[in-house]
Amino acid sequence: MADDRIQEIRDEVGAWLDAHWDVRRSLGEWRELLVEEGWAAPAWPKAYFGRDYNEAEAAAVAAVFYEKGAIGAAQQGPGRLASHTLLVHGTDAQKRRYLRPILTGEHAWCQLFSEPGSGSDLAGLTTKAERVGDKWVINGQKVWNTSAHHARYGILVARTDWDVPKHQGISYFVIDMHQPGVEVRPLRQMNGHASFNEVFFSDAEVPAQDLVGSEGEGWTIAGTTLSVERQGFSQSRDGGRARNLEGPIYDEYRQELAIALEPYTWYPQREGRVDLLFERAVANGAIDDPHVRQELAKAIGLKRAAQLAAEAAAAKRRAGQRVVPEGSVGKLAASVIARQANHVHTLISGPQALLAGPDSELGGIVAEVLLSTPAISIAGGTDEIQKNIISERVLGFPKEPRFDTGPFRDVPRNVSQTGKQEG
Amino acid sequence: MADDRIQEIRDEVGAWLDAHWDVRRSLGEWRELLVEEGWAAPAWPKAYFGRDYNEAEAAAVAAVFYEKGAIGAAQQGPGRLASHTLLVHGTDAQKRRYLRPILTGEHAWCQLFSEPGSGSDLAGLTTKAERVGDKWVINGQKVWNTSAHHARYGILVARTDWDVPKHQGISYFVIDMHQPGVEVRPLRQMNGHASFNEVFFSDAEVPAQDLVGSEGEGWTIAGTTLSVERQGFSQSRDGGRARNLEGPIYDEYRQELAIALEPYTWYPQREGRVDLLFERAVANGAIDDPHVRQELAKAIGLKRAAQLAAEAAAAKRRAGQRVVPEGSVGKLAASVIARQANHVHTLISGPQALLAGPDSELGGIVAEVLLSTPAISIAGGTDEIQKNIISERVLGFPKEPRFDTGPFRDVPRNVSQTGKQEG
Amino acid sequence: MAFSEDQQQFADVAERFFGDKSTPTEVRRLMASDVGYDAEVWRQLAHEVGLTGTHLPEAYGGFGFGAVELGITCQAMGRHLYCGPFFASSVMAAHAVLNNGSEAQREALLPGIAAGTSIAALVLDDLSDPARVGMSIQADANGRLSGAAQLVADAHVADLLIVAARAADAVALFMVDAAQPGVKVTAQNCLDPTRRMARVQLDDVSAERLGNGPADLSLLWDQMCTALAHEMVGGAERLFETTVEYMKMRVQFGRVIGSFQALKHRCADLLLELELARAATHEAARYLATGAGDAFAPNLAKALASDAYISIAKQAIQLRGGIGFTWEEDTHLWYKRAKASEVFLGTSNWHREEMIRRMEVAHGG
Amino acid sequence: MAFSEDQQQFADVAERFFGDKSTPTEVRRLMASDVGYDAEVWRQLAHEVGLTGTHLPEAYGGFGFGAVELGITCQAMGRHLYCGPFFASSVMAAHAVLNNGSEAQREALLPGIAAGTSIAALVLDDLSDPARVGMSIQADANGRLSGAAQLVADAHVADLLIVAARAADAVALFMVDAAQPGVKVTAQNCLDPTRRMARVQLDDVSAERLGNGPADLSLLWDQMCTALAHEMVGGAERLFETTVEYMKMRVQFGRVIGSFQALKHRCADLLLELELARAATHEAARYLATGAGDAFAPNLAKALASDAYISIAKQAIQLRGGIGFTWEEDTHLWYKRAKASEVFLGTSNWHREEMIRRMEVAHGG
Repeated sequence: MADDRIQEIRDEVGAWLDAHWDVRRSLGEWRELLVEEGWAAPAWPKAYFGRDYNEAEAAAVAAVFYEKGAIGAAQQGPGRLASHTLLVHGTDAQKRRYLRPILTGEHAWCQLFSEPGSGSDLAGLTTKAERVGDKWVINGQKVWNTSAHHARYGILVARTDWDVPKHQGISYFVIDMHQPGVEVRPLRQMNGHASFNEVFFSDAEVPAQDLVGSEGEGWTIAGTTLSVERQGFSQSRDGGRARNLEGPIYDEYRQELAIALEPYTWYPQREGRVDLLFERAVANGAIDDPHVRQELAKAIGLKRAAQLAAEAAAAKRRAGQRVVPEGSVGKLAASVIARQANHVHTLISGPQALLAGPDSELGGIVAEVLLSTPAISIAGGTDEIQKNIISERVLGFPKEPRFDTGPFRDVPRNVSQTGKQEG
Repeated sequence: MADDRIQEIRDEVGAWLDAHWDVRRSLGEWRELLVEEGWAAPAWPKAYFGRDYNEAEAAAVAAVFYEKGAIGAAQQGPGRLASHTLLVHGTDAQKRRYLRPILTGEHAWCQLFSEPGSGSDLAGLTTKAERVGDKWVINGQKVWNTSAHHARYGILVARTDWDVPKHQGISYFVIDMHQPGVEVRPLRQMNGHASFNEVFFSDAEVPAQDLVGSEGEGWTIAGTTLSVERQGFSQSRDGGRARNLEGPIYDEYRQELAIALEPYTWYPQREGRVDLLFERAVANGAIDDPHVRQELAKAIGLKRAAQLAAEAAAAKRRAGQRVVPEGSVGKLAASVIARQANHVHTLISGPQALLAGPDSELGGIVAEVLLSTPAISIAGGTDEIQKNIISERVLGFPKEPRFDTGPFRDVPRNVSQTGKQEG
Repeated sequence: MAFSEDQQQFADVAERFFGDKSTPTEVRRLMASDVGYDAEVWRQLAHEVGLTGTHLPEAYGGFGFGAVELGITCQAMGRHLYCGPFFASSVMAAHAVLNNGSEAQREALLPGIAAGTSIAALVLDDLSDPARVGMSIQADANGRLSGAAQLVADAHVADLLIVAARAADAVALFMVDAAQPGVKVTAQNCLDPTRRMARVQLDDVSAERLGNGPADLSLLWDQMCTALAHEMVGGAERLFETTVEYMKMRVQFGRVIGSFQALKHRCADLLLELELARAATHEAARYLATGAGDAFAPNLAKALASDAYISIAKQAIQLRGGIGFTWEEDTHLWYKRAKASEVFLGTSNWHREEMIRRMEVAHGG
Repeated sequence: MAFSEDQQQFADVAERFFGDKSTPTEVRRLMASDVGYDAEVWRQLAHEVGLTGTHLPEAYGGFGFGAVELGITCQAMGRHLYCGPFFASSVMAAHAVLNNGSEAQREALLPGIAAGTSIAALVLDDLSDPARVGMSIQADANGRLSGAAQLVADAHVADLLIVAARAADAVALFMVDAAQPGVKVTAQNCLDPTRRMARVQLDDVSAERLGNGPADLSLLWDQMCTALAHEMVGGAERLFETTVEYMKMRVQFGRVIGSFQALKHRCADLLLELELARAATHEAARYLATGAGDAFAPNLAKALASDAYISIAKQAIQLRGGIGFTWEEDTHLWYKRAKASEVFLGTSNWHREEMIRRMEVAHGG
């Protein structure tokens, strides 16, 4: 039964693509067509540009697109977070207004959650949203905002009530980034890249109708966004196929991708590039050093074991068995691996590790590894947070004692240099 | 001035020893004489068998004893703790009664502080002392009581009030170990040694006059005992001299020492025996293994650096400079060193580490190292407690939040298998 | 990969059997005994549950299972510190016969091992590196053996010895009747009394060579290490579980010690080590069963399992405080097994070196 | 040993000077500059405070202090990431001249170095192991040099090069006027821009040999490593201090993060590493100053200082969270110095290997 249905879908989308896919179209024109027909997001509701397909059905559509080399909807990361969140929590008007340009790629989005004063403790945010007439007035600062300098809109969490416990006083907004009260600055990292932004709000405005969900419901809604983020973007990529094909529309597509992926170019280095270690050691003779061999084996072994553990967890999940939340374990493993890889790259380089830039080892890749791995144990939830999660949710140990359960106004915040509270 | 006084003392004790020291005396007879003359404990008050000497003066006396090969007062560890505590907190009657046989060696003592349910949290003890007429009736269990099976008396802390915060409800006693309500059992360790005891009290009795200090003052008084313990016993040893001399009194002395030191024979193994590593590696050829060389250098380097750090701290202290409480740092270092030494001994032994007993590596010493080092990071304050001390007292971080400040009766205690509280 | 339903059922049977028969009380009794195992439990293991032939072909009276199921058996044994000659006989000696024996030799030897009626021991004169095996035992021109091995698992209860000895052409394997004169077996004093080692002295004893070729020590070592890694993972996971339980029960300063963040995070680190070791160990079994995967899989398994077991054993004592160092507490039983297994069949650094050597071979080929 | 009163005073002067002149703002300005140092601060360092000659004999215009005081200077520089050719000129090159130069050569070269008017660089064609020095630069029969070194500290600002080159009899040291044709110096792109490296190419340049004997690279290496270890300990202690301060200010979940036990304990571990590194480093200086102690003292110092600096640098970022990874925060300045120093003059494992080698020498003798 199910297989018949899948084949039916495959046939339908195949026939449609045969009739419509044309590499000489413009990307925008093509995507408008996709949206009209529901192929841009077949798993979305029919009411909102989709076809109400289930996961397997949507996957069948994607497979046929892949086979035919056809380009799908725009895949900008923050846009994906925004659209999924709006689909669940947005008003009809919000969905009608914002979803379509996300799918077509007309609008890039950004995520405005983290703040300098609230890193691991996201709910400790202090950006204010005050209701003035039919608008919300926003003041404060956000940070780690990928692509904010390209974004037309942002999804924003801000504090609307300071007299309730911290999770209860937060609201969720869509904000227009093209307005005077919004300033976006690039945020440079220690490895020289500036893949994030800081965003400053000075009396920026949000119309009342752009509150998402109810006032004070922001933490719950942010949870939806974060759970989409945790699922990752791997399924939504095109597997590299369309990137390598010839034709005008592909050129346009590659340009779009280049902009969208630019912030992520150093991410492989952040993971330590274990893949390069053995070849490098063989190439420069470090492989003959018994100590290098030991440390190399540790790096390669950890990486391999982590892959195997992830595969084992996936297989168990498929088999319907209970699985340790291996997301956290895997993330911890990634930190251990990256640190060890940094160490081994250093040993292999020897004094050559003194150099950086295009003339240095592997055109600067190794230097970038040495300066990027410290991020892996911080970004996307620090190791410390992962260890809390593992020890509490997996091992069942008691939670940390809380000191922030009262009205947020009274919760201690950063101590400034002069001993006063910040924020 | 000071030098004149020291010389005067040296002359006096030298002349006295020339006149009285005689290797044909019995040890008991000799020590009685020492006590009479105040030479057994010259730093103690004149009123209690001493001479009111300051530290330098007492050291001068010890030096002359050493030079002449003369034996001093008995040095049993727990007896030393008891006597110092009684000197500070005891009644006149207690001092008159208990101190002299400690000095002469007639009475061995034991320390009755730790309990199965209160390890790091000593003040969480639950051994009860109830006042009945002119006696205290003791019920409960103690553990880690070195030499309790030889001891005539014990210094005991027990709870006398359950309705005040935990530190306030403890009292300090001298208890006669030779009574029906006291049962001493050897406590075997994982390395096969039984250098400690467990002591069980079932309606054991303490006469009212053997309460030390006031009721409820026990925690403060125990602090005195523990601070003496932390100073260690190194200064009070004879440096091995008298142990190696010929004569009847030395034979008796060696017997006494053998009994007193028996519980400590495995202590060097507990520290990992770094001193043996290099020679062993050279002897069996493991020194040619590059990995062994690395690990060996780590062990030897850590040990050396820890010695240097301790010397630097001592020199600074002598120079009147501020010093990190290097006791805790040194204790942590000892754990790191012992663990590394265990690892290197294992590498050097290879499969020979499968064996134990007299026919195994170095007559069983290596096997004993492998089974003893886990104790170093526990005994005398766990690593975790040392890290609390370092982070709070040295680095100035906030203390752990407390959950045990109310009346002791209400403080949570161990959860038994059935989910009920123990104790 | 997840276990199949059959494999899961098999694991449940093994876990129940050893959980029932190899309690800490029983382990302590056997540690103190002369022979070190219980003959009746061995009989049940062999006859009622049939585990002694888990991985031996049905033709020889085994279950016909593979390395994965053998791993399951070993993991359950490791969890419960099973004391008995299983590892010596069914793992070490049986694999040697399977790998190198002629059909006639397999038929002669394996059914007894599978049935548990014959206990075999594998005599290796070096337990640290297969390349060093055969230095101390020689076969003369008539195939008679002389020499000694210091550390032979369970030789004191074996009726059959499989001996690696240097023959004229190569290091080969020989079968030796343990009861003949000239064979002298002396029980050793073991750091880990739950697996006994004995000294085997051979003085011009008669022997029959297994097959004609050289001993396939490389394959044998992989098989033994993979089984041992399962044992170690089993022991590590059990010790980790009891430690976590203890930390939920033990109260200090008015809190269960499992609420102290430094200890919580340490346990998270240990869980990570354990998960990685487990994944690598199961992969090694799959590699042996299918031939697909990295040639270094058994080395990675032994290295990670060993390191994880040692880490967990140390912390299992530390987190229990003084109690963890007592004889009365069971922790030291696993600690001793962890330490003994660390040096048995190659230390972690030997296995890491071997990983790289194998990568070089693959890279060069 | 504790510092003497004079030494403590000296340390206070150095600390004040660098704390004042080498602020993070200034370090960032110099990192971005072409030459990488400030000539006016260099002048003050040399003329007003006189540190460039800390350890050089008074006869050559120095203070006449020893390795302990040089260590004090380096430790203060390391604390504040001083950017300038001190290490290249006063430590590396000056020691080479002191060790190997004839009296006339010392008199010719050292006063300029001590006064800071001459900046010297030591050209070593290998920075990982003294035994590998001299492979790439040769002296011909006329004492003219040809060859190249990739990584020469501060050669781009040096007027004098001290070059280790292979002569007919041995690896020897030579003095070379950097201004002559045939000397080509190219600034490199450095991972740690607070200490610049340059490529030096020598093409048949005229040179004068220092002394007659072979280069005493073993002593020179010990001297350089001991000074470097002081720099590293200085950097590590400063970074540790600022991290602890940050942890007392930063609040998450309503608590300063310095109240979380896992982080408190981590800092205790780091303090231990730092204390051991400091003790070993000061001992290395005493060893050089007095000749008493273990010959491996400089190796132990470099190994422990390097490991501690790396540990602290990693945690200094981690404990600051995302902020610690930004360019704006100063942490990465020290992190980069730590990483660069790790591979400069031998990694920790090289130094540990050397420790054992020296113990074997002592044991054999």
